[in-house]
Amino acid sequence: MVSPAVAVLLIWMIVPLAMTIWFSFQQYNLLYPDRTGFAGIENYYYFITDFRFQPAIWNTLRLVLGVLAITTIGGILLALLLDQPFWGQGIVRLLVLAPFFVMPTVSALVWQNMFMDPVNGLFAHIAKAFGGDGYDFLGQSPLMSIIIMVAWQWLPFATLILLTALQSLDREQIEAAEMDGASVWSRFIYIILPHMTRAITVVILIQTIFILSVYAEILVTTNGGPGTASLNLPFLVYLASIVDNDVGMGAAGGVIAIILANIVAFFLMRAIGKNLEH
Amino acid sequence: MVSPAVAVLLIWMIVPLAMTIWFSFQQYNLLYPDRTGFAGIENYYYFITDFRFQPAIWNTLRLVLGVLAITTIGGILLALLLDQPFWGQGIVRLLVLAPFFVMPTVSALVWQNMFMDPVNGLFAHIAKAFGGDGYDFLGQSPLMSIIIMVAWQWLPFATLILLTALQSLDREQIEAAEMDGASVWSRFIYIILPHMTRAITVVILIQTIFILSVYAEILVTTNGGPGTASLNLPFLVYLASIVDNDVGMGAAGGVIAIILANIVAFFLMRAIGKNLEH
Amino acid sequence: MGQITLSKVVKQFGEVTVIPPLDLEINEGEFVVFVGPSGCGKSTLLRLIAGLEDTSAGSITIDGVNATDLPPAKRGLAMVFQSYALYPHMTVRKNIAFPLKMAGMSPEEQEKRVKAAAGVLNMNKLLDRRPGQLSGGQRQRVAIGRAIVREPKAFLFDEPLSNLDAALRMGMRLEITELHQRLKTTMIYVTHDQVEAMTMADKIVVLNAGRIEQAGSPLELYKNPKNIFVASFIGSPKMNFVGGQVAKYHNAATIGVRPEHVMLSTSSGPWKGTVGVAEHLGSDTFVHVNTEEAGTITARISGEVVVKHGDTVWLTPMPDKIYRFDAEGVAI
Amino acid sequence: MGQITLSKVVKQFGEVTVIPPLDLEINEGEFVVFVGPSGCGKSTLLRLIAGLEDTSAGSITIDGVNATDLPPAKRGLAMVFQSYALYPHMTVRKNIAFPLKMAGMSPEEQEKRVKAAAGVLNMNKLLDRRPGQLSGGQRQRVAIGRAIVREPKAFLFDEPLSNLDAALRMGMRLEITELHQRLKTTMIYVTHDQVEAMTMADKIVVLNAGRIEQAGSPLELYKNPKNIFVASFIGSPKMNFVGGQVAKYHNAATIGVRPEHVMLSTSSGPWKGTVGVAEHLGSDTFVHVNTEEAGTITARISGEVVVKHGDTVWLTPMPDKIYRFDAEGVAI
Repeated sequence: MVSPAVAVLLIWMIVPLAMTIWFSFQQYNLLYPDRTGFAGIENYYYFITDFRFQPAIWNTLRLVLGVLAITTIGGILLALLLDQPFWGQGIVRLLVLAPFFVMPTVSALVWQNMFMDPVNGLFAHIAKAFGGDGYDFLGQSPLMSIIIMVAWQWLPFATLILLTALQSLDREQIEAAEMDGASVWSRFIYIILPHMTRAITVVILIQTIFILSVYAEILVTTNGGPGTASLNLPFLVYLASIVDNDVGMGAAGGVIAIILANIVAFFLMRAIGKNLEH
Repeated sequence: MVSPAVAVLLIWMIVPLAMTIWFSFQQYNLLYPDRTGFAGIENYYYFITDFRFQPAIWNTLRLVLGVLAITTIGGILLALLLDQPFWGQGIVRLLVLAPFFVMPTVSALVWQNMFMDPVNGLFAHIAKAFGGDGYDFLGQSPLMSIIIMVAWQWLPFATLILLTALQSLDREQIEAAEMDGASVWSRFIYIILPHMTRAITVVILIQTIFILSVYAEILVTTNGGPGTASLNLPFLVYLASIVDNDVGMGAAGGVIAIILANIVAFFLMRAIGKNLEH
Repeated sequence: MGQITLSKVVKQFGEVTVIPPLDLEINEGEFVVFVGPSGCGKSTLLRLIAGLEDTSAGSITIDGVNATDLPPAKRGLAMVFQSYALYPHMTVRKNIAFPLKMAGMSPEEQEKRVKAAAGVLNMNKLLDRRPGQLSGGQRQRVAIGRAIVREPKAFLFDEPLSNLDAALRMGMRLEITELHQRLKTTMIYVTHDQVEAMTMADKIVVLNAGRIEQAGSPLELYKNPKNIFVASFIGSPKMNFVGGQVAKYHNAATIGVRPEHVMLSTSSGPWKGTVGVAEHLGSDTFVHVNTEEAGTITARISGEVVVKHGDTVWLTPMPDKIYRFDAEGVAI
Repeated sequence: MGQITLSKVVKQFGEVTVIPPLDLEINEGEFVVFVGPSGCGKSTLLRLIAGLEDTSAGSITIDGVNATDLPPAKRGLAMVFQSYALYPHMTVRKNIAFPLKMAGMSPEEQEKRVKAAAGVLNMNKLLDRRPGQLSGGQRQRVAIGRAIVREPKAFLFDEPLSNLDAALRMGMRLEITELHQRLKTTMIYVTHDQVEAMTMADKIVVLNAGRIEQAGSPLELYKNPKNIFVASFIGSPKMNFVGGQVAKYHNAATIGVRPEHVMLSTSSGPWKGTVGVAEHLGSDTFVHVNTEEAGTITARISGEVVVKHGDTVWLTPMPDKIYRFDAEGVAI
């Protein structure tokens, strides 16, 4: 009973991937429908040698690492903070999660128009109040601006997972460390941080998967520019296939993106696998 | 020590939301920068009475419900299947997860050009092999096509969560039910399904949050069309703010979207809260 | 009803033989306890009888019917699991009624039987609670209730008391024994605790590595253990074993003497030693004495003798209570 | 070293007073056991001494120094937790060395002390494993090792054996007692199990609802319980209590007699009854007899008398072993 079902499953899951790979070796441009046939590694060659490819790869990495740094460190600090008993704990915990429920498009628009706008944005108003000048965030530091937007969206997720991990820490371990003479800092380094290792791994890997495919924020705000300053890999795939209408090249870019994502997926699977054993 | 930190936190989390609400009551169109000031509920009025608003709301709901139905039922079936011991279990489990690691843009392109294309798509080829005609999925049934794409992406997530829940079921409960004379079907209805209730809730709520903000797939494939046939709320917000350049109306749409998302968030928080207690 | 016969039953997991060919007869109305150290196969044996594991060879007969290939539900047995295995999302009432519902019984009849079982186990007030709201002892009782309503041919218990604390364990032990006296149904009970085996069983089956080392009444096993394994497993504190010269003198490779059969004197005796730890229980004292001749010997002293750490004492084993074992550990 | 004095110590959680003013003196080198039912405040009391909870009032003096407001680490005490509280991501070696590392000791000195502690507890081979790879008993030993290396003024044990199975519990009980004899350091031990208290303690402190019901040596508590609570808590099986006419005859509201002080006869005696359950332990038999005059009475019979369910027997309490209590439950 199991085998045919598994086979159907494999087809359902695998065929889209196989098709992508197949098309990535085909000539297939919607603007020149007569040019078809096997293209060899031509699509890959053109995609990789495109002047936008290198910046896109670097921007993708910068974006991922930047967001991870902010959300992981910020998430740990927030989790430690929210684990303390204080008045109004329930409401604060709820509010911390709020950004997670704002749609990426909306979030990007809010940041762009209401905070980062060099004339009417909140930051500009604050700068002016102190006698400074409005800073054109999206024009001058487009990638950093996008990192801030994405990090704002993902911080609640990181906080939630890390807080859950923190709350599963056996109180007696902390007490034992206290009796063993460990200071607050030692307890954090030797007991709390090692306990959270797995949760941190999960946060990093899951976020990586999603941040690798950040797209809406870029489209809504900078459109990848100025120049290639905020262009990342998914956006380049989009440009190649939709704007340039070259499906073959888009597929090649897609394959590269999938390989990149699967390297991450490999590690994620191992971490989740360990979790399931546990 | 805790209080000022909590205050800063609140500002960080809340100000973007507050700003959105504030702008939603302002006249603020980038095409007419001289018209500013308080707009009352005008933005809301125009957004809600826009001829595209009603279809967008209905499409959003259809999209969410359609994807949820496919992923939840499919996820339960897959989880039951993958929980059986069979040869090559590890690899199949890994492959099932594959779609989760494909970026939404790439996934949309693959489906559009390689499967659903009425001339060159795989489905068209299959139809022709049986003597049929190519069906223009995205033209004829745009929303259903998008539902299939999104469901394909989210099925692995649902499967993973439900499989994890299934594996946490105490074997002795199943054995007890077996001794109590329960058939396979009775065991599923009375023991397995109730055990998975919480996991199903989590799957439904988390997916709802993400599917409410589906956007890339629509932009890449149908652009909301034909007409308003595949237009959803986040896409309408995008159209209002970016294409029509009306930030005030976009903000009003954003607020409506946030309210919708927060109704869901409320239930999600309760479910997660219960999980944390547990 | 409730006569169970195992004939040449074998259980293998892959290459590993957990139970080599094994024969066992369980009589109607008997309270049989399978006892042994962890990994001895006692739970596997119970699961074979329940039908939760398939036998690799041999046959299981229940009330004269070959049940070897019957599914668990058709064997007419009820099981109480170690984890209790209550259905967490159902009330106690629904938990107990579940087997009846599965048997297609009418709601009125279900309710009647649930009430009856609740009465027997004194838990009428708990019927509308959920398992999560119950204490360990109460859960235990619900699990037994769910077994009772089916009116099975035999009850199977898999270490049912191992999750309870000391005081509760004693009480539940008594309750299960009383239940057996009332229902007179065959019961098969698995435990690693020899005290439970001794106090509850009509017949104890001592298992070791899947083999039956000895089967018999508690006092039979206590008085006439067949080998060192049984001798050391039954009785608390453990029997003292002495080898070497002392054993040779009794024409044995090893001799054993129980703590309650060692007399302690502050003046004379064959084994001289110093008191290590003295455990005062009030009614008795367990004295651990380090002797030159016989190593560390535990003696049980009733009542008032007061000895303390470091005292020099002399021990005398009661001559007619010395067990002798050969080099293979078999009783002579 | 290791003299601890509690003076008028009070602990409140919000509005709830867990421990009303309480005085207690723990002498140097003593093995003190706090025993009582769950919720009696015994663990809270231990945590107050450890410094893990703040006292609401009163003072705690350790070796003449007022330690009431000292943080746990400065009190020079070591604790063994119920869950063992080992650090799961560190090897056994690092677990044991952790307090030394925190004290800034050199790696060589750390290693020397870890080796010494491992030698004492016979676990040299486990040093490179992680807690997850150890059995319950081994974890217990590591937790004790981590306490030993600090050479504390006193050891605090919080129900350390409650997660072990019956056989292991007996062994570890003995080991801890032997450890105390070797180190001669003050030990404070919390348990709900009166057998542990009786066998290990120099001094037992019986707690009930935060109050000390009685403190004294095990035999003192066994022989002269101050009230019904202590009388029923100490001794196994529990003391039999009889009220009504029988007690009035002895000029008391309630009389108590221990199972080991009830004589059973098949011919005559003051209390006639039928045997309910008879638990055969081999060395003894506990017989539960339903009598008309005195309700259900448990009697302990040594050796060979064979009685079974339904037999009619007569019971006689030993006249000089009858405890008398007044209407408030206080011993007369």
